[in-house]
Amino acid sequence: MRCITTPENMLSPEGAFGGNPLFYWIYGLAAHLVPCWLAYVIAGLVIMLILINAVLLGAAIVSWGERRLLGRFQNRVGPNRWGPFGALQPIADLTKLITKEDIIPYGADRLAFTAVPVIMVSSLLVATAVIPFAKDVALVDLNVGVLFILAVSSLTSIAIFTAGWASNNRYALFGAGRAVAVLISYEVPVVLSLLGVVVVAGSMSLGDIVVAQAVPFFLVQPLAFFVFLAGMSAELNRTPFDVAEAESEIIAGYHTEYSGIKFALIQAAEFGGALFVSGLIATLFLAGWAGPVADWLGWLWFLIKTFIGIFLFVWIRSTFPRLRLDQIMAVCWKFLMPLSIINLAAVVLEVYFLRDASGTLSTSDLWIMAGINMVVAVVSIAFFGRIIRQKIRNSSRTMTASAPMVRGVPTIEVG
Amino acid sequence: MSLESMLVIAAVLFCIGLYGALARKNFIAVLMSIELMFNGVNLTLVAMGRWVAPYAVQETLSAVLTGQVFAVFIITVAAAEIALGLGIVFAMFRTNESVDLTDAAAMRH
Amino acid sequence: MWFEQVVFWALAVVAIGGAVGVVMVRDLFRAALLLATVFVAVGGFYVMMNAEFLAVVQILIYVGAIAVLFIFGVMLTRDVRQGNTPNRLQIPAALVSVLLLAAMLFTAVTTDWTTLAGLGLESQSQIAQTQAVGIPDASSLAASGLSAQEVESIAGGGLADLLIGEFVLPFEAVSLLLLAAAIGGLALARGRGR
Amino acid sequence: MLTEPLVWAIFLLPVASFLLIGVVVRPLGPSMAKAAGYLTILALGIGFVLSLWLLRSSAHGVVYDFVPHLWLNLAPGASIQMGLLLDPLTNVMLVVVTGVSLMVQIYSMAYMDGDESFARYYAYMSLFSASMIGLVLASNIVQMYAFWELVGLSSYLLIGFWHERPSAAAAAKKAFIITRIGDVGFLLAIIFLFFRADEFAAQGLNALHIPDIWQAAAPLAAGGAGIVAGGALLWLCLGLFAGAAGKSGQFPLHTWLPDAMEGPTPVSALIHAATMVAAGVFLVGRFFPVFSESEGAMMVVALIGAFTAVFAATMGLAANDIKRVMAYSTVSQLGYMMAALGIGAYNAALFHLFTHAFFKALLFLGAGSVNHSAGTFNMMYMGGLRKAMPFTYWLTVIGALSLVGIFPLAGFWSKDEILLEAWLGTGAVPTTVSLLVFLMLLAGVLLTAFYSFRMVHLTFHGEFRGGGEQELHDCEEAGQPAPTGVSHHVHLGESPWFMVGPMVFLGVSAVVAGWIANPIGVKSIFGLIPSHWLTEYFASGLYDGHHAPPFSIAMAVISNVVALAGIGLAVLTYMWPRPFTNNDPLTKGGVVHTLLAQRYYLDHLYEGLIVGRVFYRIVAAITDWVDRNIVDGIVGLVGWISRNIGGLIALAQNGQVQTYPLVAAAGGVVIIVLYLILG
Repeated sequence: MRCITTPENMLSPEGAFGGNPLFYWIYGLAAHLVPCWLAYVIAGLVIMLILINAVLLGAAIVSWGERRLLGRFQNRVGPNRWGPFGALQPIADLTKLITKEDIIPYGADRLAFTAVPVIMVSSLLVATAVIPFAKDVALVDLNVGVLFILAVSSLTSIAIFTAGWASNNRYALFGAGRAVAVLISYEVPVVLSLLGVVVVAGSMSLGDIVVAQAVPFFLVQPLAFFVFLAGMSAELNRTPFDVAEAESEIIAGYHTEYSGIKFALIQAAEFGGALFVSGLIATLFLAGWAGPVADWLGWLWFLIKTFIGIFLFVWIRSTFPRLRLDQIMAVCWKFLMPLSIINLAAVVLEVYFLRDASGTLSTSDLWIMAGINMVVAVVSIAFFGRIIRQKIRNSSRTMTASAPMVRGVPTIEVG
Repeated sequence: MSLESMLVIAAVLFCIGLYGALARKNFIAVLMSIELMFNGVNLTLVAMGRWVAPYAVQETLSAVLTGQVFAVFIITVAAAEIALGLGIVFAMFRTNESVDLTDAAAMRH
Repeated sequence: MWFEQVVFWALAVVAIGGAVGVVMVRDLFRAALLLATVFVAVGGFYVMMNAEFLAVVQILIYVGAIAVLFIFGVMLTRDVRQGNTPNRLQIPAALVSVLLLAAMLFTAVTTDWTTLAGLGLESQSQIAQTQAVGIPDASSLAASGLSAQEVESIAGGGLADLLIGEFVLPFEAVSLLLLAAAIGGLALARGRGR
Repeated sequence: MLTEPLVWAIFLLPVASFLLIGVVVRPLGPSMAKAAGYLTILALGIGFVLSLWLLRSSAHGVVYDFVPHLWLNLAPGASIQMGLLLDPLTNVMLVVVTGVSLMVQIYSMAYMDGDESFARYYAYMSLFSASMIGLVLASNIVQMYAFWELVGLSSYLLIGFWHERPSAAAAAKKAFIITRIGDVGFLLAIIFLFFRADEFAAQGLNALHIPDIWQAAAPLAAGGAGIVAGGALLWLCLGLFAGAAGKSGQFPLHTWLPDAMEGPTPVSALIHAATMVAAGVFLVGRFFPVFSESEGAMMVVALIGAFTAVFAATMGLAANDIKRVMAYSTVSQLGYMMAALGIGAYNAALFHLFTHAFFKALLFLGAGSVNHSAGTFNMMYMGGLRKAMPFTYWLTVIGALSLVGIFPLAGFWSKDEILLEAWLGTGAVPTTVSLLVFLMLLAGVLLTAFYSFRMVHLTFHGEFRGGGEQELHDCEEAGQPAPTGVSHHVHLGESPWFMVGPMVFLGVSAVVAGWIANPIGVKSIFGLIPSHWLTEYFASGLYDGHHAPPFSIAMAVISNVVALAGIGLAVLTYMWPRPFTNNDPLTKGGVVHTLLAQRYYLDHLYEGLIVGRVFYRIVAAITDWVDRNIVDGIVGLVGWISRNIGGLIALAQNGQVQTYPLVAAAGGVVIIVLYLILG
């Protein structure tokens, strides 16, 4: 490996792609044929290509899986015409969307309008880069991984806003305003719940967090898991927090005016987002690639856990009715926010008292924390749940006229 | 990439921001320009921390992070500034029906 | 290094071009988007200077929060399409800015900086910066020629240690400032009598 | 054995209650006002217990010597410290201050009930108690002075408590200004000490530390430092005495005290009878080792004290306001104490201070109780209250007998001791002076007896003469404003237990307090109080302790006969054979009565002549001219200049916010360029 340089350059293999064996393998292979920098670029591109395809293909599978699952939940069949169990349905959808006319509405800001799908998909892809799919297999294992994910996913809010603004359409703008308000608000409890995870793991690197989960964190910090799940449902604009694209109210929200391939990309970003968040839940709370046997099977465990996450989301979506915007805000600030603060405080105190001299926690410590936090979670959810239930009831009594609470049909029909 | 080149970029950012802050009518544009100036300053701080030798002065390795610490503070202050600045923008818009800084001269002598 | 130079100049072009755009473009909404671009580019500079944490914070706060606030602000006020017009001070402002730029560039280029590289400390400090936000791998630190005590001080947390150690007073002051700004912003935006 | 924090707690608890009331209770509004009272009572109750404990352990021989806390080093030999000077004087004063204060606070719970500024009242009371305790505890003369002024301030606030009444506001101002005249002397004394600091430093002493000052005044022969002596010592003492005279209402600075009765009655009882006015006596007692080195100063103190004792008593004869009678009586009794200090009877003076605090507070509280039912303070409208309020009556009689000095009440023992020492002479002043003092004090006893029982008769005997209702009616007819404390609120009956309870406590004290000194000199009382206990205890704090003379039956007989004669005169005049109806028989005194009733025209002299003529006509005219022409001229010129410059500068303030940073940036460019060129 004559090309590997000293750590002085952070873009060098050791600096950024620390420990990704796949990268080294391609890099070493290419370095025999081309100059070092080119080998480096080639290796990176190949990895990226794999990743992008994995994510987009995953998004397609999710779109099919979700519709099938929803169908089962609602006692119907779901897509079943094209391919076995309708599994080729996404391809049909995509073909249809690509061949459709790509309309840009009159008076739209063409540049911004076009940029939106790109920003959305690329921010999703960039965020995916830090997720470890198996032991040491991530595109980058950043030491600020958690923060990185938050930062990159916060780009979505700008994209949504731009979509709403550039469409030159009232409904789109309303949808964008709602979506951004929800995004910004739910960012706070989500970050606070992630802080608890970071405190216990002692690192912001996703790889380290997985390693730290001798006991999966959904047991150690049930509150954080709960808040994260709820917060992420909201950030993905999924039921019960999907006012931003509630088609019974504002057509389809910020992507009302999008059609053709742009619409396809936005949908890809949404389903990819669900996939990504499920992967994140698997990594942060379900111990990621760590499994009962065989580290080299890590990718399998990871996949299983990811699909558990997706299943959870679909389950939630098919079970709960949609909330009104003010109720969503109330749930965020008056329910999830105190819960996440309680979780953080409890975790910090526990870590402070339980850690040993070198600042690490043993497995038994984690079990102790799990026990305490279970109790804390039950008590505080019961307490704040009571309060928020009263609030929502009281407010709906005064605002019944504009409260479409119940809804039977699935939200998204692709095509 | 070197200290000088980074300083040059920072200075250019700062001065573009300065021009914008001085020569734009729209309050929001002025605030944006001020953010550009902040970014120039932050770049300078980080670059100084990265290349110039506080380590030699303080003899502790963490001293190389001082520039970043200051940048963190500046980012925080910028966030606070924007929160207030936009508050003022809205207040001004409510009373003046415009956000033109040239019109906001009620405090002249 | 060649690759590094490419990235650097690309970022420089994006940053400066974006900055010029922010100031010059008439459409305020686009100006705000360009501002976000500049922020991202500056974040890229931070990455190149081994300040990953700061880069992430930059994206998180500037792009995720401040730019969004700006867009909100733009949308809630008038004249978005043609709003960004110059005032009467255009020429003196340009003059002063150019003079200041010249003076700063002159200073930056002619000063004889005492750099870490000149002191032979570059690699150590880089390790320190890179590892400052995570738990560093002690063996890799030791391999880069750092003393045990220095390894200890870095392993203690780097940036976090500084923030709530040496700089705890400004840290608290800034928290207070944020609180005050949040309340003040609320009070201002709520307006009178409501 | 108390620790230092516990001793500080005596002082800090009222401070805390003051702050709590001011910051927490008052903003909560009138519904929570009662809490203010309970807070103050709690703080003072704990303080009282701690003080008793302190006194007890000190009497059992524990010596408290805490190192003062340095606050400021002004110069070598002059450092301001915060310290505790716990000698017998302090310990006894602490018990008096906290005890009487506690009783008064409890009494006030009922007396001030329903006042809209209830919480403010207790805040002031806490402040006063804290500053009085601080004054008593102070080990440094500057520390003492600070609390001295704080006491003055809180007195001012409390006299003017009902500041919406012009007369109360005027009285508060008068009290503040007149005591301030005396305080100038005190301040000059401190400054004098400060300027002699280097001489103190040479001896390793601190010019502002009180025990060091004692040592500095003692001559070399007596083992002292001998730094101040002769004329300087005399002036130092006179300066201190001026401060004492101002606070204690000694002639000629006594005029504020009767006016101070505008404040609420409990305030009068606490501040203008038991504690603050005693601060002057305390000050002289505190510096007694200094005074005793200067015969001249002692003579001044003795003569002014004795003169005040008689002088104030004469004015008490003609006063009709019950509280004013008390006020003159207080001035008179303070004169006794001063005179006693002057002739060198240190322990007798402080003994009298101790007993006086109880019976005078009792009398004031009795006056308040009377006012509570009769609705007035004017004795001409009272009478016959004996049947309506038996407790108050008997307690007041006990207080009056104690004040007069009838065997075996508290006042008798202390007053008798003063008379005895004046008769015998202590060697501190020439015998002629002490004899003169004795005669004046004896005359004072007669007058005291007369006015005390005049007060008792007018208030409690005879027929009821209408109370506040009648007085308001009369005032209306005469077209005069009604005086303070008069109300339609007339309901003849005993006061609530919150008021009577503390009075009973004080009444018991007024009977038995004298026995604490065991003045007869029996071996011990109940095996607890040894012979001459209190006086010997006081003496133990001094370098050359003065010992009490043995009890003299002859002197006791003389003073009792004189006192009984005074009482008999009062009975003859007001009760028997003809009970008093409406006209005061004393008015037949003609010119003399007018002179007394007009308080020897001293107020007229002060206000009309000194203030009106000298200040208004001459001093004010000169300063007015200077102010108008020179000061105003300069100010006007400065204003003119800045206005015109400002006009020029204002042109730059065009309100365009961006021009300011533009100019600032241009300035920055100029600075950088200059730096690049020059540096």
